[in-house]
Amino acid sequence: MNPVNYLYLSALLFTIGATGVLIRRNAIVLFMCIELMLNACNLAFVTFSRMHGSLDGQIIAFFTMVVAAAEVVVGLAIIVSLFRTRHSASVDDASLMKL
Amino acid sequence: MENLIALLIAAPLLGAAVLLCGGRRLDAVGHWLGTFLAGASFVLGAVLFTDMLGKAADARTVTQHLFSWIPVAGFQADVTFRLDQLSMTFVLLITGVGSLIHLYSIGYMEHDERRRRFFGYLNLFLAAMLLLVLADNYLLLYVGWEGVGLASYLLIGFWQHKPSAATAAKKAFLVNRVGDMGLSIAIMLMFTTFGTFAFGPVLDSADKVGEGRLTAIGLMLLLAACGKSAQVPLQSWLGDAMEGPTPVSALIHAATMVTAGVYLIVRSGAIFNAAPDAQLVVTVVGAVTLLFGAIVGCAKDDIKKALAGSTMSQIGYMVLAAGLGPIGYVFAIMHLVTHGFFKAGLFLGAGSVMHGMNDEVDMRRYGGLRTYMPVTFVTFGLGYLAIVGFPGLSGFFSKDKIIEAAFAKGGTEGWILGGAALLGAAITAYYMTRVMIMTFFGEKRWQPDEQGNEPHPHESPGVMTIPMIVLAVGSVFAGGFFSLGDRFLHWLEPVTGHAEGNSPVSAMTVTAATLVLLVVGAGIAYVQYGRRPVPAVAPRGSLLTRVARRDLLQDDFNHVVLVRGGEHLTRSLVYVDHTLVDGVVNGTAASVGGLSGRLRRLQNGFARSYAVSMFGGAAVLVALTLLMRAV
Amino acid sequence: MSFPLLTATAVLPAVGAVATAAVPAARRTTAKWLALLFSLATLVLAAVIAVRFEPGGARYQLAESHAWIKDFGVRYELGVDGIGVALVALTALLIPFVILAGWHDADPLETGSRRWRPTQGFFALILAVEAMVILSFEATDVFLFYIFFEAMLIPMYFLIGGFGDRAHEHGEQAAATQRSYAAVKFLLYNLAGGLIMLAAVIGLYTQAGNFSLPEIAQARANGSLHLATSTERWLFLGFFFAFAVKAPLWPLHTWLPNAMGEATAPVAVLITAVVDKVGTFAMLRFCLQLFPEASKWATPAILVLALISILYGALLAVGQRDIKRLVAYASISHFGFIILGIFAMTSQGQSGATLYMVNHGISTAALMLVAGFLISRRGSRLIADYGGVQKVAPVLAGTFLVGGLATLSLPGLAPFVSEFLVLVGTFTRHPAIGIIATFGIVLAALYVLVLYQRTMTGPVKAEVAKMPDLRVRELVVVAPLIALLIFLGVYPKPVTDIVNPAVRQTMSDVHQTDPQPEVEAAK
Amino acid sequence: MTTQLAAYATSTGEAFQFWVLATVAVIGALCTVFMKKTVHSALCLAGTMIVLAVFYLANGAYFLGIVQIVVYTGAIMMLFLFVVMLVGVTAADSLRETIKGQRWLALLCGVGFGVLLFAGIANASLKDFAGLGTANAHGNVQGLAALIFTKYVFAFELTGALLITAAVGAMVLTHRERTERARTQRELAEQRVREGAQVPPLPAPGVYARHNAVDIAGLLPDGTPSELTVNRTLRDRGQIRDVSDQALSDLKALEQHAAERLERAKPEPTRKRTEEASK
Repeated sequence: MNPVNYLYLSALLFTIGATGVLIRRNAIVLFMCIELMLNACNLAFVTFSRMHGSLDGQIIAFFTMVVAAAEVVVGLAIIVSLFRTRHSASVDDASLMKL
Repeated sequence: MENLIALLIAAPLLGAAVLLCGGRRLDAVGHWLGTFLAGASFVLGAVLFTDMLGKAADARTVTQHLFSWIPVAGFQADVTFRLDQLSMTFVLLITGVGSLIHLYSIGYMEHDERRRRFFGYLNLFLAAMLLLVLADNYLLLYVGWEGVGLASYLLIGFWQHKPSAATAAKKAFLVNRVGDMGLSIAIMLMFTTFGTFAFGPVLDSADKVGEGRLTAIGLMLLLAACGKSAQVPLQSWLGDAMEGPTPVSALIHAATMVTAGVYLIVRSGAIFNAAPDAQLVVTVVGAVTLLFGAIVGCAKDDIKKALAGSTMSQIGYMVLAAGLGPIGYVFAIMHLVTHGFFKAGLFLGAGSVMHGMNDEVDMRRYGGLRTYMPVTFVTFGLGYLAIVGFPGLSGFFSKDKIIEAAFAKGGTEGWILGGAALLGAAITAYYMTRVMIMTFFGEKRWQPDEQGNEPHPHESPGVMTIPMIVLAVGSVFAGGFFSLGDRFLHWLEPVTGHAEGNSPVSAMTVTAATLVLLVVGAGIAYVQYGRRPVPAVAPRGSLLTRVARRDLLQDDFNHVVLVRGGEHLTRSLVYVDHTLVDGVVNGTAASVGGLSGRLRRLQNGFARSYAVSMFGGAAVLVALTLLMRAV
Repeated sequence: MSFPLLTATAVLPAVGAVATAAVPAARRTTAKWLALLFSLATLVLAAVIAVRFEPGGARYQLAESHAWIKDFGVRYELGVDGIGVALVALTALLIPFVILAGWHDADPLETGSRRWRPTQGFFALILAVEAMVILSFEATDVFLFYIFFEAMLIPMYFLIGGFGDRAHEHGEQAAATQRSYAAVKFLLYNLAGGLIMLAAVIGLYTQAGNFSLPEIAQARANGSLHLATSTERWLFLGFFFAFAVKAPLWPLHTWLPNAMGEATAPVAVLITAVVDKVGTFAMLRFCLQLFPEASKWATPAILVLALISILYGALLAVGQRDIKRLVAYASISHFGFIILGIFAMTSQGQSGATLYMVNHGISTAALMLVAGFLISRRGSRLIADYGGVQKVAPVLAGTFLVGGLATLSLPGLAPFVSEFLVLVGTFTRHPAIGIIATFGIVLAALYVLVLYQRTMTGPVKAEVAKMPDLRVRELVVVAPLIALLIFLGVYPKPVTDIVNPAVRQTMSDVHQTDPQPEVEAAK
Repeated sequence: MTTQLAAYATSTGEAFQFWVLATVAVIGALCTVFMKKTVHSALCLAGTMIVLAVFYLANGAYFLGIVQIVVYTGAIMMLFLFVVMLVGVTAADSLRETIKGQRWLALLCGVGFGVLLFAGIANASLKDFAGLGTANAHGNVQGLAALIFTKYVFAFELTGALLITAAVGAMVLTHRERTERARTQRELAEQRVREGAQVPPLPAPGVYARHNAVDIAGLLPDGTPSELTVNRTLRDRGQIRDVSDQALSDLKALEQHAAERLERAKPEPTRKRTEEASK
């Protein structure tokens, strides 16, 4: 098997995640979709690392994870505080930012 | 001695400044101060005159250079005064008649709370008029020219609370502005032609320039003269100008300012001499105006307006004479001076009558005043005899000369112009006799004014009658004094030049014809107004009468064509500015606003919607990257 | 190194602006006196400049030059020629009068409010405008000029939008709406012009490599900087457009009546007598010097536009019902004369135009400020609301008349000299245009006299019967302006002496000589 | 052995593993997106992540594979679950689209983007495979450590700062500052009396011991449920379980049953009628 298949898988997962972001309204699911996209990227990085024979790709994936963790922490905190005020986790309810 | 010229102007200018800025403290003495400064100017003029008489005839021109006014590259305007025989004549006329009218005004304006201001304006007028006649270049003359216009504006509108006075003042200024436009274009033409506009260089080198250019300059100067001297087609303001106090009408609108046009033409004689076409137009304008004014004068019941028509007509004589070239210049000025005397006298007389009649101006409400106002009657009567050309009096000499000169022009033109002048003389006799009879003879037709005050006609105080007497003396003797031995001719000839025309009719014939027509004109008036009672309300009259009462429809024409047209033009332009010019801009703004309103709908506030566009954008970027690599 | 006089002249009002703004809310009167003091000190400095300027000397005098943004060759370069001196002097001269005339215009409506500080702001903004205008008259670096040309819009915007007449025929709310409309219109017009100019400035930089006016002009003159014909024309148009908006030239004029109508009279004076002059000044200094060939190419079109401005502005002035808008349209007409004089390409025209800028500043200030005093008494801008003022307030009416007569260019008053020079200068090269422009003087008489007649003469209207005459403060504002109008009308030589050499050099920049008279007149 | 696993040529075993697990991963991802309940989505995502961890291992990224399981799947997903619980575990998300055209645009963009990605990968020249043999020679963790603490040390430090900031940020976001003095019990009591609020203790929830009965409203004497008896959070979430109908019908059934047993009542007429109809 050609390892390029990993890349195809990564692309597929990324696309699914992105579509999910666009379709779902629940902020938590939305976040999960973003995680999915990040993971898809990580897979690509790891695959590239293998292709190029250097560990830099894995380092990037590692950093991605850290950043994702930070993002999840902040993002979930936002969701919680949103839920407190609006009693809803739907991103469509927070649509006041318009003219 | 020539260093004193500036003082001639400075004295009344000082008076104007002090009186206008001085405030109420000067109310008590203001009129005496103004009169004193006018008189001082006259005395100074007399001193300069005697000095001038002591010099040789061709060495009498003196100039005084004060300072460089507007120096820009080739454009050099200086404040320089020039005193020659022509200017001197005017200086004496202006300051002399001016001083008398100042004196008269002390009495006439006695009850006006703004008398100080009135004298300030009068002094301002004297200064401007002196500047006009003393200037050594056309631009400085222009300053005086507009200066007298301003003074005239202020004085016509002196009783500003009367809307008619304010309107008349505005009209006078505006019509004059049209004439001023001519003067400024003439100056610009001179500058491009000669590179200067000082009298000396321009007049000396006028013969070096093509006739077309000179004709253009001449016509522009004529336009200016028409405005200032109330000649057709710019005559319409003079009748309305009678809204001003009567001394103003006497000084400005009879004796001095309105004759400035004649001065301008005579002063620019060298230009006109070399431009026969322009000269012809000048004579035509003069002839038309002298008939026009005379006809209007016949129909007016307002004593001042009748006299205004007469003024217009008499100035028409002067312009006609000035248009005749060297054969007429001297007589134009001579008639100007004698006219200054008798017309000022007539106006002062009219003022005296009004003074006694509760400011009534309608002659149909006068009548039989000769016994109540003997001095006024006598002085007015002498002025009347002078203007109609009674043999031996001023008008006889000066007007006859003009009629002779008109015939002397020669050819068909000579006959037509001479005929017009003769006809004018007859009409003059008619309308002046009419004024005389309606005012001083016949039965009393006095009526109470709006407040119900019965008029109690009385003779005016001495301060008013003395100037009238002096002017009457001038009206009687000035003509004879000037004509005996051709004194005036020899006096002015060095400046204006003189030529004898060869008239197809003899001088005696002209004089005889004039006298016959005088008798005919006066006789008709006597039959119409002396033999029959004068109706207190004007009858409807013939078509000609009605048209003449309306100033031969000039105002109606102006109103329909200029005022209405102008109103429509400005109104439509305001509309255009608002809707079109501004509309384009506002429309652009509105369309941008509309577009952003549409685009705003994309900004629906849903984060997911924004995410779609972001994602789509990312997709497009990827596609572009791929495409670029493929290419 | 000598004392940086030019910088000081601009810095002084700027410091004054900061100082005035810093005055505590309760000390309003202190702020006013402080502003007046600084403006007078600036006037003194401007007078020193005028005295130290040598008309026969170098082109740009009292020059200062420091590197500023080295990477782009932007320099802090100041210098004045005769035209600059005249306009700096005009600006410094008018500001004290503007401040004095607007003494009570920005007093807070409810007494005792401590938080808001409108008074301080008003006077600080005026001084800020002064500083920027003076700097733009002094800058010889194109970029430096551009910065201040644009920056002065900001204080002007607040002055127009923030301070209007107290009374309005449709009430306070409508007044506020119209005011903000006028302010935004002013800003948008001028920003649009400025934006196009910025493009042209950058374009010029790409061609010339630096921003220094003297260097570029010299390089253009000796041929070391050659611009393609089309490039030069585009750059010229870019510059000219901005200046034509500011000037304003028909059909870019519509912001002016709105701005002048809604602003208070002193601010209106600031707009038309000071700020707008930067536009015409810049035409003379930048358009002609930097792009002589393109200027000549565009001359016919510009002359026609100027002619339209003259007649159109005058005709619209006749049709106005609002005193301030009438003066605004009159100003449009006068700016037409100025532009006509500049592009007539004759010494008389350009000297006349420069003189016109000075004279128009003074005469409009006189007329507009008196009009402002009148409006503040009656609380209406409509001409129809007045009548017979002459009877109750003769001094006010008299000064108003003098201002009006100056506006219609009566000989003996200053504007006549400049207007006649412009007309003569135009006539010698383009007789037809000169003659048509002369109609402007008739129309000027019409709108001034109609205005005077309707407001000042006739029967006294009930609403004006109690109107007080000019107060001492107001007389102090008007009397010097009138004295100046008369002095410069009788003896304009001090100004022409300063201006003439600069005009001579500008004429040689555009390779023009005056037309010669047809015949050599006998002396 | 480790070097071989990461070598250029993939083994058949890896291929088999890939195809099976990739299928699982894709299904997991799709379920994440399309499951109605958040908890289900979270669980599916966790599955996908574990599969990815296996792929990391297969690709020679041993450290990352472990981290993926321990940190990601273990910690982050748990965090997700916590929040899901907090927000309401049973709240189902409606999949009905409310923004006009959003779904079609989203699908269009998604498909288009996917196609583009695939095309991009297919067009890329990815022929040479170096493998991680040399890079992992001294051990994967050592290799990573060597890079992190030399080449990427600044980035590493920055991520530390980022994490701290995120932690502080989360605290700030969720923390509610007390802005006024805490009121004493007396004051609270007085306020309640003054406002006319419920003064005595709230009634207890229903006592049917068939669920975690806190979400079941207690019944008033007339048999209708009283919302006051349920915790407010549950009320806000709309998670009150109304069992009143059931209770009433149960009661009715009980009574009927008792009546039948005691033969006190006649059989129900309706039932009789249906029986007749069926005949």
